[in-house]
Amino acid sequence: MMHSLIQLSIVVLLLPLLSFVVLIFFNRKLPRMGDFVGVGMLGTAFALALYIFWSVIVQQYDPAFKVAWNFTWLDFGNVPGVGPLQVKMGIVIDNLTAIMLAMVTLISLLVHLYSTGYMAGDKNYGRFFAYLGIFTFSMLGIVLSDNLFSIYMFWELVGLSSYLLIGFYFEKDSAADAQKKAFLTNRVGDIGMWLGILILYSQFHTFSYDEIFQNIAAGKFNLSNGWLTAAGILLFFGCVGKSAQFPLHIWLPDAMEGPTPVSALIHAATMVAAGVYFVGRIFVILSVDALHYIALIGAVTAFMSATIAITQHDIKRVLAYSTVSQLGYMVMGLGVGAYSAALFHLLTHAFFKACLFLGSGAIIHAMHHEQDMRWMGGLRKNMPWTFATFSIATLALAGLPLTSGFMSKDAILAGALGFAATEGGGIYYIIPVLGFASALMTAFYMGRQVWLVFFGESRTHLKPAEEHHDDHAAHGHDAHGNDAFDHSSGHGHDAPHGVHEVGWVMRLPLVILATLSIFIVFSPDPLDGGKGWFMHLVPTPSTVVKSSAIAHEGALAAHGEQPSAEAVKAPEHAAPENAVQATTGEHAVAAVAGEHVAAAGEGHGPVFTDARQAELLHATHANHYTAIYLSSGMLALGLSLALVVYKFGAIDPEKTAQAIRPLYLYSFNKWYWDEIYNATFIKGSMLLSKSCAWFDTNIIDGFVNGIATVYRKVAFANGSFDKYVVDGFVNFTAFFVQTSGAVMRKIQTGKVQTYLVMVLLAVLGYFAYYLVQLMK
Amino acid sequence: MEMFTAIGLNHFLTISALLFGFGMFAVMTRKNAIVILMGVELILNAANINFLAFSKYNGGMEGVMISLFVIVLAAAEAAVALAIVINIFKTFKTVDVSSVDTMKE
Amino acid sequence: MLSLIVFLPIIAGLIILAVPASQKQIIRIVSLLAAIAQGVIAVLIWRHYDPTMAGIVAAPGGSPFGSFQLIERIPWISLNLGSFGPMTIEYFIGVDGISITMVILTALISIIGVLSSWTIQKQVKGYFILFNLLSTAMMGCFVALDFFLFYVFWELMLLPMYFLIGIWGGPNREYAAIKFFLYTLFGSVFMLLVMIGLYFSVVDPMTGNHTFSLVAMADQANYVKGSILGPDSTTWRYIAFIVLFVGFAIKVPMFPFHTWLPDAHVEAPTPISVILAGVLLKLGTYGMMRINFPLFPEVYQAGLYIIGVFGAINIIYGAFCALAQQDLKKMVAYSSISHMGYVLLGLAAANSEGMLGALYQMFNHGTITAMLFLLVGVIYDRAHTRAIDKFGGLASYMPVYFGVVMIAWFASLGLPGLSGFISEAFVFVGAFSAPITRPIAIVSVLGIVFGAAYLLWSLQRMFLGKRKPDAAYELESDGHGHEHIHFHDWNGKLDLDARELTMLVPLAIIVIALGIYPMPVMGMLTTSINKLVQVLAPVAMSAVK
Amino acid sequence: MNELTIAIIFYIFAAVTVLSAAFVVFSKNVIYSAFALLFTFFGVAALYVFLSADFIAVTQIVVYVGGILVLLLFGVMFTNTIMQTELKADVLHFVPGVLLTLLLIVGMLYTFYTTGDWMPGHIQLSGSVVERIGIETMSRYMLPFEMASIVLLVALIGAAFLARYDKAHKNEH
Repeated sequence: MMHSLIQLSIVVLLLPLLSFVVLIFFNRKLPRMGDFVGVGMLGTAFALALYIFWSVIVQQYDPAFKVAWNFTWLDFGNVPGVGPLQVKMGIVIDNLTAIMLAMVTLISLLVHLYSTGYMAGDKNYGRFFAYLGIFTFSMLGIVLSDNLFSIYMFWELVGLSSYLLIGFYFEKDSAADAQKKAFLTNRVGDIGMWLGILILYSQFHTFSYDEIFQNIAAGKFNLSNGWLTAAGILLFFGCVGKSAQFPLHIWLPDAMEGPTPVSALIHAATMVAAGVYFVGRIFVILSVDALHYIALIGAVTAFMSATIAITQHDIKRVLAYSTVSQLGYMVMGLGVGAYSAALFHLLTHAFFKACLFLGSGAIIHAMHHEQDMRWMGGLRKNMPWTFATFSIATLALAGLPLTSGFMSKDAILAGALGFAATEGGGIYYIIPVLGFASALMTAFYMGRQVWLVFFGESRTHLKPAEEHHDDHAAHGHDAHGNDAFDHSSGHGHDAPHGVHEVGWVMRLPLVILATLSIFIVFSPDPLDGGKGWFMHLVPTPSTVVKSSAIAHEGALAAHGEQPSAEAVKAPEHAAPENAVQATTGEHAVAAVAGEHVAAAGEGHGPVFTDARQAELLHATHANHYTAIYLSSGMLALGLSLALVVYKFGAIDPEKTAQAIRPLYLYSFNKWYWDEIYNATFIKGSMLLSKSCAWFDTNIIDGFVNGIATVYRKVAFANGSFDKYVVDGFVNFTAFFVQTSGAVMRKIQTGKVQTYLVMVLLAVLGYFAYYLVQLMK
Repeated sequence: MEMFTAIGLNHFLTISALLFGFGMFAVMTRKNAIVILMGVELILNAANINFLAFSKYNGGMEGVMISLFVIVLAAAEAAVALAIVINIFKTFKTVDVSSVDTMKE
Repeated sequence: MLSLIVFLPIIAGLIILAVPASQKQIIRIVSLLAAIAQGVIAVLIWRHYDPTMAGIVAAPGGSPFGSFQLIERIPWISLNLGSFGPMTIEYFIGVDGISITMVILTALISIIGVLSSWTIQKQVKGYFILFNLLSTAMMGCFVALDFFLFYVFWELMLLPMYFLIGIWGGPNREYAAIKFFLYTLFGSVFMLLVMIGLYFSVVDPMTGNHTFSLVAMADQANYVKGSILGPDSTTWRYIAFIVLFVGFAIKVPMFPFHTWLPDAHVEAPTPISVILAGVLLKLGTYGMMRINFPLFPEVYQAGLYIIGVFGAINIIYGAFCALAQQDLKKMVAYSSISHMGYVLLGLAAANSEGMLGALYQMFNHGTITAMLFLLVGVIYDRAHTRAIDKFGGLASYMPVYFGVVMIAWFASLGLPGLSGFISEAFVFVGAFSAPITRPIAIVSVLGIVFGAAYLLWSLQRMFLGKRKPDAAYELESDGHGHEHIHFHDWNGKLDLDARELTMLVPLAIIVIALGIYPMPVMGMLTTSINKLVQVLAPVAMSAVK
Repeated sequence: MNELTIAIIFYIFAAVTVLSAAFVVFSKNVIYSAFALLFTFFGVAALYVFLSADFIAVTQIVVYVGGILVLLLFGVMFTNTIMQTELKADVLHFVPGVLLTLLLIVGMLYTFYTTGDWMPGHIQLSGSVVERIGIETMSRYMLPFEMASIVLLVALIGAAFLARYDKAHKNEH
């Protein structure tokens, strides 16, 4: 029988799809191009999701809560060598799912709402909402699905919807390129993920998370552990693609070609979140090596994109790279084993990053699609609401205490420190170091951005005119006639006076999201997210990787036969108390340590059955306050640096840039990744394809035609032999007979006398003969 | 003188040879059908002379009888030949045998 | 019932013979009715098909009844060969899991083909007669259970195809037609030899005589010891397998033998391209599953790796070639080479997932590629060119067309939710699960990316961005700001018209529906596929039946 | 009468025969040829007499001069009176004809004179052979005699038939 929550979640899943179907077919026939359909559907979906959230999080408040349901999607019958084989699809709802469900629907709803203002008047207005619908649908699918196969399907669908939305202004070539780039880059990541799925399937002939975890825990993974690590890393590759981790991060900044609400959706709620969420899902099967790899990737990504963000001029690009950087944080967090912290950051980041993007959208909207921060400034007075919300979100991103961002980021950094400590220090400290460095830079570039945009005087008039026009030309298709202002005002020096605060449909989402960036929403203690409900309800699950599985085979043997829904419970049972205790400060640490020793002693107990995880947890909490102090220091440093540079002008950014030009260019050109890929992969495959085509037409087909030609030649020779020799002989006979006949015919004069002469000659001939005879 | 005064077989044979040659010449070369017929008569006469000469100097009657029959047949031949010539003349308006060569091809 | 579905088109062709050539509309309608009747029968067959009957080999006891369905078996030709004993060729048809889908596909594609032939103006009568002949031959190939009968239909297929390409084709049609004809003939000639060899090696357990029955041939127990292709003459069995394989691989077409396909497609008229890609290519892989592999399982087991490698080459090589094409139709042709590579890979996996994926991929490729070629035809009708670079920005001006194109293109690049994805996915699942083909699968996965690459690139160049300066159409702006495009000498409907929609929409619906819930088709296959895998399995495994 | 006289007479007749025969052959005028032929026949008849075949000589004169020659003359007149021009009958291939003829004559004479010597038998025909001809005709040569008569009859009827006046041809003119 189906749990009522499952039924609700199915409705939640299908509503956005319904809105897509309705809008894609009927948007022209509906009034207002049917935007109310999209908003209404999402509103309903959000209401239902909220109900699910309520009944799961608030009512149950059980870390181990989980309901699952699945159905047989494919039935392979009785497969030789395997036995009865089915592919099941299903839905699982646990705390994380419920939270994500609410978060995604909320942000999607807000983006819908916001778009009614931002996109108003666009000629494909209706289709835009349709795309938002399918985007939300596929993201919800990822959140809800309980097996690798369906998550892969929705994964690709997310790719499709991002393709559609990034290329929404497809008439602009840059947009068309960006959408293609995004899809292909994601595809590259996806094949990695797909291979990972294949590795797991080839062992267990199932896609379901629980069955796979169960089998691995039971040590049924017959390949070497290297394969398991490979599976983990390959699955992580999907995340690398979707969450724009290094080296596949290149698509995300280009994705800014899409309308700003889309950026908000992609960056905050749907696409990039999917990657981290997925890694969270498969966290338990990641081997230690895979985790190290993931942590490194995350750290590098965080650092690299932070350095890039410093020098960008486009307001959205700065935010884009900050997103990449934050995603790097989350991935790093997962890598270092700070599971809860990473997912917590995913949640908090979703809200304030959505707020930032919508805010920047408001600014761009108000500035008539001016995106270059160099020509902004002084908007503080014109757009107070935007200013307020934007700054709150900025501070959350920078990680100021009392904001949500502070708690989550701090937890991750603490985890990083603990990780380094656990792994025995040394080289492992590279990861926390990179983390803190990017924290510093984050504070700096966000401060820079806020300052350039909102403070100082308007610099609109500084903008070179023709570039201005180009800009307008480039955005010519963009939402026109929607804004109340006349375009001439866009050109003048008096731009800021023409700039007004956006309407309430665009203001409301900003406010809501800003409020959701305050610490109190998540935790009573502004300094410790660990006290919050999230960390409690989404504890770090116990790993099932074989190396550590030996320790508690008994435990698994105990519930090996339980239905799949129950399979992973046991470790989760273990986790919560653990988390709660651990988070209660110093004395708890000792307790944990003690229990950990005990755990090591008696094989399996209430705490982590995996020694390493227990140790990590211990170290993390040991380093909690260190992390706080350090990150706060970084924050202060970064912000003050920004102030020094852009307010007091103590350091001239231009001069600095000149001084360190190579570094500046390196950062400004995004470490030249696009150029590198363009030179290697794209050029390479183009060359390869050209050569393949050449090979095909000239070599293979040439060979075929060559054979044909040779054959024809031979046939021709044969034919001519036949014609001139064989046939020639026959013809010659005929010719001979004919000519000789013609000669003979001359004799046949028809004159009797001639004949008589002949006779006479014959007689004379006889005479001659006779005489010769006589001579002898 | 002896060989001239003593008339022998060879004298007759010589005459017949000459007649035969003339007749042959006529038959071969003359275009007029009638002259050809005359040539034929000459040939027949030459033959007759031979027959009679041989039968005289061998003392048999065969040559005499055959020459008699030859004369009879020559008469018949002449009649038929003349009739044919006249028909040819009716058809071709000429008795020129060289122009009468429809047998050709 | 099967005979009816096979010979309906021929009957239609005979009726058309009686119709004066000037009555084009009547001729078209007659053909359409025949095709639709075929479709109806196909649906009936589908409804009455019993998915629990395995097929592939005879039921225990040697009788095909109880294993195959809708069997019709009557002696057809029987000669007395003196010392060889009586030679009996049967009219023996029936369906099992691996042919039923192909029968349905053929019926479907035939309807589409007739509809899209509506625009043919040249020698309509001859065209439709040949068309119906072709459709009969294809259907016959899929239901024939007697090797000789199969061969007859197989050869019968060449003739109409040759003329349909050679007469109604493009500028270079003679070359393409002859190339197609020679290639396929080359393959089938050797098939004849193998067929004879098999005849003298196989004995029907029921009658004790030599037989052409594929059912009997599929059971290794029926091979006479010491005969030319008997169980003990390994060398000859290898040669026979290779020869047969090449014969079928040419049809697929497999990598070194594929060059006839692009030419044939580029020259052939749209409906013929649809038939060619939709059904004919499947005959190659169907032949492998029905004849080549079950008759020589041990050779097949030995050659798995090679088959897989060729599959991988097809996938990646085809994708690369497609990436380089300027002619849209040629690109689609190479894409179908690439997609048939998936089928080969799945067949090389030799397990149920792979085989199932392969067979399902055959069906899906049929529908998807039919869509692709129809869409190419649509734009070609309007613009009289297929050069990808001659367009640009079409999406704004032909929204409906663009929508269908999106479905077809993304189905072709294997987007989840569309049928292409599931088959490709299970091909990979199977190929990866089999240790032999695992490395090949790892390499072939790259094909997913390159497939996406050429499709998206062409999509961008044709539909996105703005009109190219040298585009094959003009822009004319009406009074109030809206722009419309105008094709030179095309006065039909700008966007898809009713006829084109009636062709494309059902296909699109099938593609989407089977992408979401494949069981309606897959359910019919599983039993047979499992049986096939069992038959093909190495002795150790098949002994366990 | 002595041998010399006989020889002279013989030579005269021989000369008449040969010369007239030559005239027959070589004259351009058919009429002249016909008349020259008359002399030839007479000469030949005379030679017959020398060969002691008096009956044959008489028959020769009666049949040839009285029959054949008249027939020929009729033919000449008949054909030539219709077309005035063609009284001349010219010769074709004169020189090769002459050569051939000479060759033939020389060949024959050579043969005659070299082929041994014609041994005259001891008995020669002498006196009149009329009686013996009658006997031979009625006894030994009965059948050839009858056949000759039949042939003569058939030939004459046939000739009459062939040469008869033809209406069809009349119409053609």
